[in-house]
Amino acid sequence: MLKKTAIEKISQLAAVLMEKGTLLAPVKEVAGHNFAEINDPQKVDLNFYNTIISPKGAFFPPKEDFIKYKIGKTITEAEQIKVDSKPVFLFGVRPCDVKSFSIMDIHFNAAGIIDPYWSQRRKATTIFGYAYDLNQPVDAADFYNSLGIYAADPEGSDIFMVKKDKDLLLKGITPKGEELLAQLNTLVDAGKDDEKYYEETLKKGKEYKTRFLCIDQDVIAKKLEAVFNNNDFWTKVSSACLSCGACTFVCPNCYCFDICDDTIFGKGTRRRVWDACMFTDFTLEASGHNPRTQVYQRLRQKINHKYSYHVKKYGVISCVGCGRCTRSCPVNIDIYSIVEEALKL
Amino acid sequence: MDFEPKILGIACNWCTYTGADLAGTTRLQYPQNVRVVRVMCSSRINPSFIFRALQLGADGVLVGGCHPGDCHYNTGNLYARRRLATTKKILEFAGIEPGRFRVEWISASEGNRFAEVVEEFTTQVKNLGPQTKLKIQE
Amino acid sequence: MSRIGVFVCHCGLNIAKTVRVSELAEFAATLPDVVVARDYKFMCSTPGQEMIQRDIKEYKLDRVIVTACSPLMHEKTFRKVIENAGLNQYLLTIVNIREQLSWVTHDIEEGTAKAKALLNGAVYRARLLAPLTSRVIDVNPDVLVVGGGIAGIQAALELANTGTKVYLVEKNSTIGGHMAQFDKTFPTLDCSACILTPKMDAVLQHKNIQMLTYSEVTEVKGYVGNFDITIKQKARYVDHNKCNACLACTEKCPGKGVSEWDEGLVKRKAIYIPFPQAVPQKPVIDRESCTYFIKGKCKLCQKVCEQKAIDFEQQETFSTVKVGAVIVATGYDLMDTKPLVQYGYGQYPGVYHSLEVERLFNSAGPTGGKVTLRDGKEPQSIALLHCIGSRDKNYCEHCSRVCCMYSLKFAHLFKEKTSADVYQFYIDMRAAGKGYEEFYNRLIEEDVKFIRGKGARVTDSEEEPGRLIVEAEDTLTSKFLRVPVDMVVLCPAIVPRADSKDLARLFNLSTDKQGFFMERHPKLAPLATMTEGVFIAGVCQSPKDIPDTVAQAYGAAAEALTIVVKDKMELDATTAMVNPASCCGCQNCVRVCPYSAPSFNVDKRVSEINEALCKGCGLCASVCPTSAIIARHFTNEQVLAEMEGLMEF
Amino acid sequence: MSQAVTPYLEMSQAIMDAGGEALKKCYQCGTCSGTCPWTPITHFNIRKLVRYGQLGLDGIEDFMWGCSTCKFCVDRCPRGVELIDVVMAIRNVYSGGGMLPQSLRAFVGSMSARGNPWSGDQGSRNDWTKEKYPLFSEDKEYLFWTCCTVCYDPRNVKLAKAAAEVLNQTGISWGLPTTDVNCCGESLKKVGDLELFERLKNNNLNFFTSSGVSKIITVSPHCLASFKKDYGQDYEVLHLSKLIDKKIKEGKLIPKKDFGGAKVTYHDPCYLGRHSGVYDAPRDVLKSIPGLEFVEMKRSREQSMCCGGGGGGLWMEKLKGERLSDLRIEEALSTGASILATSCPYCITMFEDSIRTLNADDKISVKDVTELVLESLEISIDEPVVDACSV
Amino acid sequence: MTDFKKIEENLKKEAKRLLESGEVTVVLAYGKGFDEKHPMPFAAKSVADVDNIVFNEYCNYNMARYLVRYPQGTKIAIAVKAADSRAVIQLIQEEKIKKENLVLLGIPVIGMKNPKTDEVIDSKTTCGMHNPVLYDVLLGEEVHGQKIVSPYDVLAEYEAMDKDARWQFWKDQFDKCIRCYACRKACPMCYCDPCFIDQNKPKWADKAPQSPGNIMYHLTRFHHLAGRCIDCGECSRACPVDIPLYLFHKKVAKECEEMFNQVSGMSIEDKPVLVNFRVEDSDKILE
Repeated sequence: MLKKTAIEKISQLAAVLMEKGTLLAPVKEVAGHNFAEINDPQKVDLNFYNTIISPKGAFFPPKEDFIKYKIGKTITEAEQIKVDSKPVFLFGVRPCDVKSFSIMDIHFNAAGIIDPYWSQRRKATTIFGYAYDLNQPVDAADFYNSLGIYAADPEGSDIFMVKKDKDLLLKGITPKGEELLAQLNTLVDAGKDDEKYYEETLKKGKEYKTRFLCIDQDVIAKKLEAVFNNNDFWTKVSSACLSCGACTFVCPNCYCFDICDDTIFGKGTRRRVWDACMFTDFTLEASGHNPRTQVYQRLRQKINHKYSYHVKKYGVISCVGCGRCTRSCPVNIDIYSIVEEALKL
Repeated sequence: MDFEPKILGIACNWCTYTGADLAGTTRLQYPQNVRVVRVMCSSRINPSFIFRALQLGADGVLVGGCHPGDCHYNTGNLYARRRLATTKKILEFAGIEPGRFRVEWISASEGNRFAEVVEEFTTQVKNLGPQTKLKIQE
Repeated sequence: MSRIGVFVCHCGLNIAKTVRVSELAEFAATLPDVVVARDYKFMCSTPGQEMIQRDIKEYKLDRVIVTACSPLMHEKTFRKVIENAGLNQYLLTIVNIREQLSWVTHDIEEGTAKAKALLNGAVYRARLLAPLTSRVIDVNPDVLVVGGGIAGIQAALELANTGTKVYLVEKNSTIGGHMAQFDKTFPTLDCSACILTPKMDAVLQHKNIQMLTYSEVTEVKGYVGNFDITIKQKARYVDHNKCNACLACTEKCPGKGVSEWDEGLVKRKAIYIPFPQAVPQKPVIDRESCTYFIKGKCKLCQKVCEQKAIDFEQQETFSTVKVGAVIVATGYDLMDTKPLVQYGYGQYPGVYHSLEVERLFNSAGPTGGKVTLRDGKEPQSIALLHCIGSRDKNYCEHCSRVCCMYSLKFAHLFKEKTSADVYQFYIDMRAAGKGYEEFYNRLIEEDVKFIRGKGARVTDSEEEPGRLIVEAEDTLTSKFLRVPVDMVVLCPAIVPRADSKDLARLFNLSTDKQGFFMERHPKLAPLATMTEGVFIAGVCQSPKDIPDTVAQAYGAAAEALTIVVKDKMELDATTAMVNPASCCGCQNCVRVCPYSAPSFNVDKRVSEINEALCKGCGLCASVCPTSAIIARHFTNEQVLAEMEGLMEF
Repeated sequence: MSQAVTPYLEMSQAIMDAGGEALKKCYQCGTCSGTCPWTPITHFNIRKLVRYGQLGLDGIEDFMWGCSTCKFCVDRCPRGVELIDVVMAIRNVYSGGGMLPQSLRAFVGSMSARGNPWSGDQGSRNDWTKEKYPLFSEDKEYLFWTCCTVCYDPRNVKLAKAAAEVLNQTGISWGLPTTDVNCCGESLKKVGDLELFERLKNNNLNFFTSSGVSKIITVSPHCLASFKKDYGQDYEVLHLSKLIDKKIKEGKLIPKKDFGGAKVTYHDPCYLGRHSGVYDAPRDVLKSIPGLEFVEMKRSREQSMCCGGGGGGLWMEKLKGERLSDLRIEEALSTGASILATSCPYCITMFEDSIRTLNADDKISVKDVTELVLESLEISIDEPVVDACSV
Repeated sequence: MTDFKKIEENLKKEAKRLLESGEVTVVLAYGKGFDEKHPMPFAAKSVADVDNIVFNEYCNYNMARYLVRYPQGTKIAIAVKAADSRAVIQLIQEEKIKKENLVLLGIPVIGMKNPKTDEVIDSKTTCGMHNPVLYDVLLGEEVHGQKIVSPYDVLAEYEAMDKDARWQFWKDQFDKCIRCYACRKACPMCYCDPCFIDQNKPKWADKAPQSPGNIMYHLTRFHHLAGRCIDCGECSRACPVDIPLYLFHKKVAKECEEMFNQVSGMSIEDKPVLVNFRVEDSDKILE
């Protein structure tokens, strides 16, 4: 089933989705676009390349409250905070980001490690994938092709969207998506040429080339392992690194977090917040010992984790090549270039 | 009901705290909105104390130290003057009413001055109403 | 988890009147970590103290909160109490609900509510307190006495007699102070010199006293037990080691200066001793009036000096003494009465101030003890005007305390030495002292006219040129009086020394509104100051008479002894320390510390604090951007927690 | 009859409530009464007044009108008692009870009915101008505030005209108030009628606000002190003598006429001197006039004598021998001066009276400093000013 | 207009000379990035590294940030533009580095650009100076004749705001903060390790990216940088969510300048204003 709507009427679609549940969609901010919960349907803006921060926050928000507690004289009362199970529509996710969700599932939604917050949100969410605009140039930082992802790849989406001139074509991919599409009465049925355009776009997506690294993840993983002790190399590639958390916070696949208690007047919240392996205190131990005091150690950890350890442990690189870390890096460190350098060694 | 502001006072041990005691021994009457923390010197006051006090819901913060030149530690209050003045400018530019933060030099013999300042400041803060901007909402 | 005991004091009704103390204790019992909370009539009494100690043992308390009067009052008392019960003294928290609460409100609702907030703050803070160990330091056994008046002399002698080495610093060229200017002392009318000069001589002779006249303290470093004090010896231009006090120089000297000692009533030589009984009996040269220093030649004194003691090249010198304690006894000045134009001082020659009159009575004074006016005539009628600048909001609010009595003394001496009529213009006669009222009665019988009404104006008489008219209302008859007199004696306010502010700064003393040095507590520590190891005696603390001054001098000597008699002493443990793991090496602490306690360890790239030098102000902790400096007992966590507790309710 | 009295503390409280709070501070030292110019010559005793007030004793009404609010006692009081406030409060409390003396009834009545103390018609306030001088409008810098006394009292109208002419010479832009205004109310307040004072004040404030007044020049020090202290507004108020002094120093006014060695002495009006702290400006003006020999009286500046006209004194009958102005004229005469200069219409009125009763017209004349300046500028107000070009 | 190529040549030449002669062991400059628009901070440690040096209008980095990474005594040459040189001066004042260990390669430049927006960087977001304050070698012609614009002009609009509107403005800005700490890491003056906000004893604020903690972090940081910020604008350019931190820093700098009559990073003789005092400082500053 292929449906369509004029892009200028996108707010009508947004309004309908807002009635059915929570709508998360790109909105324009000063610095660029980001996903946000939509309160005003007019705010939805599909005129973007990709968001600054990845949509992982839809399932793994920067701050997740677990428990509210009150320290009493004899007992401390605590109450667990439940996830709202209202339907969520995550609208306008680029194919590489859609892919990232399945990698993140390994950590939050795989057998043995079911994170209730992640999994419940995943279940409640319908993902509207959105093909890159093939008429626009590829951003120089992107390299998702290296990870086997293409610009118009519907895999993982419940509904996949393709922009056709002034229209938006929507295709149900999963039964959940199909079902939803059928209910969205602001959409009209697409015509034959739309069908054709949609299919052609998926095909043309493969020709829409990003930078390309190496298709064999095991080669990369082994190489990185081999150069682990090459301190000169790591020092050199990290010499510009500021050790801030910008790259990890925008990354769709970074999942590290910290758990902290915030108490005021004896009442408090235990919550999970994003953490970053680039921070000095990330590995600070209670004893005061810190195994990674140097910038190069932290950057090496970050790259190895994504491209080496993750491959060995889970069989997949923990990166989708979206280019966000490169774009957000205050000093233009390019993770692709570092891996490329390593491969040359 | 009348709004009764909660004001955090931070007083140096040697001058303002002693002056506040003197106000008591001379049985001056003044509003009871100020709750005083004693520190050894006004220079002990970290600017973040002020920010934190406002976050904790203080409607105003009153800092008291020795008169410049009379610091028990010679020069502590001269540093404090610069540091707290800067704090005040920061609060002001952040959009916090500057009237919520006041630094006064009150010597150990100025019990009446202490009472006067508390009275004045309490009225001033009362007129500004509750401080909601920085206060952490539970 | 802490085990906190809360002890709420009623202080009789002082607190209980405006704070519901039992409700406060009940409230305390509801707070987390508080295992026992009680209220009691007088917590500082023996039963109160025993109650605390009993509870510490019974409830295994590890923190004690006493909710009572100001910590400045009884913190030390209660620290001892818990220490004797086996608890570290720094685990005590005092909540001040008397001076800063019950005494400053009438409203029991308001009082109780605020008391709860304050107590809550203390509980928050108490949880984070840590036991601290006091530092033990060596104590220097010597004492410095600043000021060589009767207070300084008495204190120095007392100390010296116990075997203590004393440095006595006096800024004039002789010791003796104001008392040496007087002729008689009230109320006994005994001769001032007869009492004082033997004491001055005893100072000179005492092997344990090093007298430093014509000297001033210029720098004070160190702390209780270990003061390093720099003293400036002003240039005397006379080598006192060589001088044999023949005083031939003073006879030959052609220079003329104004005699400070005689309050400017006469001239003196440029090389001089202030008065014949001066100690030391050795002259100094006053640059301002010395012909050689003015014109470049003369040196007559040098020519007559057989000892070759005159040294025009002499320079001021600086020396440092190390002492364990200091007594400040710097005395007073009289207020300048010229701004009070209505009394005509400086305008009419017949108007005198009290110190001038003291010199007129003195047989060693400018008139040889005869009471004559500036024109040499004996006054026929004299008015004494009380409270000139004293008890006056426009000048000095305080009562100068001795004027009533010395005015009576003056009246007696006037009656004795002249045939003049004597009028006293007073507001209230204050004669509270042993034998004082009796003295007042005696003067009434001597037919002195007491006029209850403050002198309003002194003007010259149009009818009798040269005479003065004192105008005042006799408030007892409501009559406006115009009293013709020949001499008017003003009793000006007693004020702190002109340079007392500088001295206060040197020794870190607090001053009161008028500038007198403040005692730590008017009743509990009347001679101690806010600076450990520095004590005050005499009029520099507030106006008082000679008996009180001498009593204070004895007291201050005893206070100083309590410090220097031991060779070690404990210092407060509330110093700062650096947590090297958090130090970023910015060196802010090094830059700001007034005592140079922090230093930068270049190898480790972190700051370190010498705790012996640290006075615990906490400045370094607040300028430390990484919170690496821990101001013990006032740590960031403790202050933040207290703030949180205070703001909760 | 029993001589015993009982303190009447309710009365004492009433006085404190009416603004005499300072009563409490007094310790009866007698500095005020010893300083007061009235004590030597009348039975008025300011200390006793305070004492009676402290205890609320009867008999206070017999002497409470004696004070001329010269402020000498306030300046001297060691306890900082605002004695004038006490006097006002006592008068307020007792006159509220109908104890106003006969001579002040006309004064208060005129104030109430006509808004001025001289029973003049309110509409004819500006009649003296003969429409020669401009009214204030917003484009003008200064409002020239004419005291009621200079508007209605024939002697002082001369002062009004002199002031207007001198102002014209200074080059500033100025205007007069319309006839909507009324007396500043200063004396009325001192007499204790605080309620009526409020009415007068508010009426004047209405005029100031509606016409955009920000700077005011006064000819009377009483208006000056009232605007500054009693009106509770932040106007820039300037006494004419200060303006003249400034303009002479700037060279905008140049006194020309030589007085040929005439001796002049200066009387400090209490409200210009002690109340407002202006001592030098009028003296400097006098000293800038050619050929005037300036001599001081014995009591001058901060210690100046009072003329007796303040605090309602101008409208009260005083017996011969109980007039301060008489004593002051004698003091002026003793300096040998032929001109007694001053800067206050009240002082002028008081002194003119005294000169008449002392028969001293041939020895001394009273002039406002402004009048002397005008004379020295060689401008006459008696005839129309002739245009210089047409001569 | 600045001749970027010429400066690049001079930079390479000087770097080569200094490394070859052994005068320095590190040259802190700019190197090639993954494309021309994205150059990177670069530390050349050998003559071979010099080839990698570039200079173009996107080389905004304040290389002073990297100085404190090297052990004391390391001889370093550093490329400094105007604000960068002020950072070096400020670090010398704070005794973090010593002038004798440094060779300052001064770059006078006009027309640097923000790669995100392609806007020219001027006094709106930085101190707007063109010539280095302190240098040993000058790599180009000094810029003169430019209109002098106060770096504080941009504040007028915010200073004129009603306090409630200004509060709302800043609250919205700080609410965006994701606590990635790029601002403090990009800042040449933020050399604290650990930063106060990372501490648990005391815990100054919560770690979660939400209003109270964000405000505490930023306000305290503004105070820590008061009188030290040299207005290079790095914090704002580093910020992934574009919080205009430079505005607040400018305001604090302006106030400090008015109160203490000293501009940060202009003279190595100065002492940082907040660890200094003058007895004659006025109490008016507290009003």
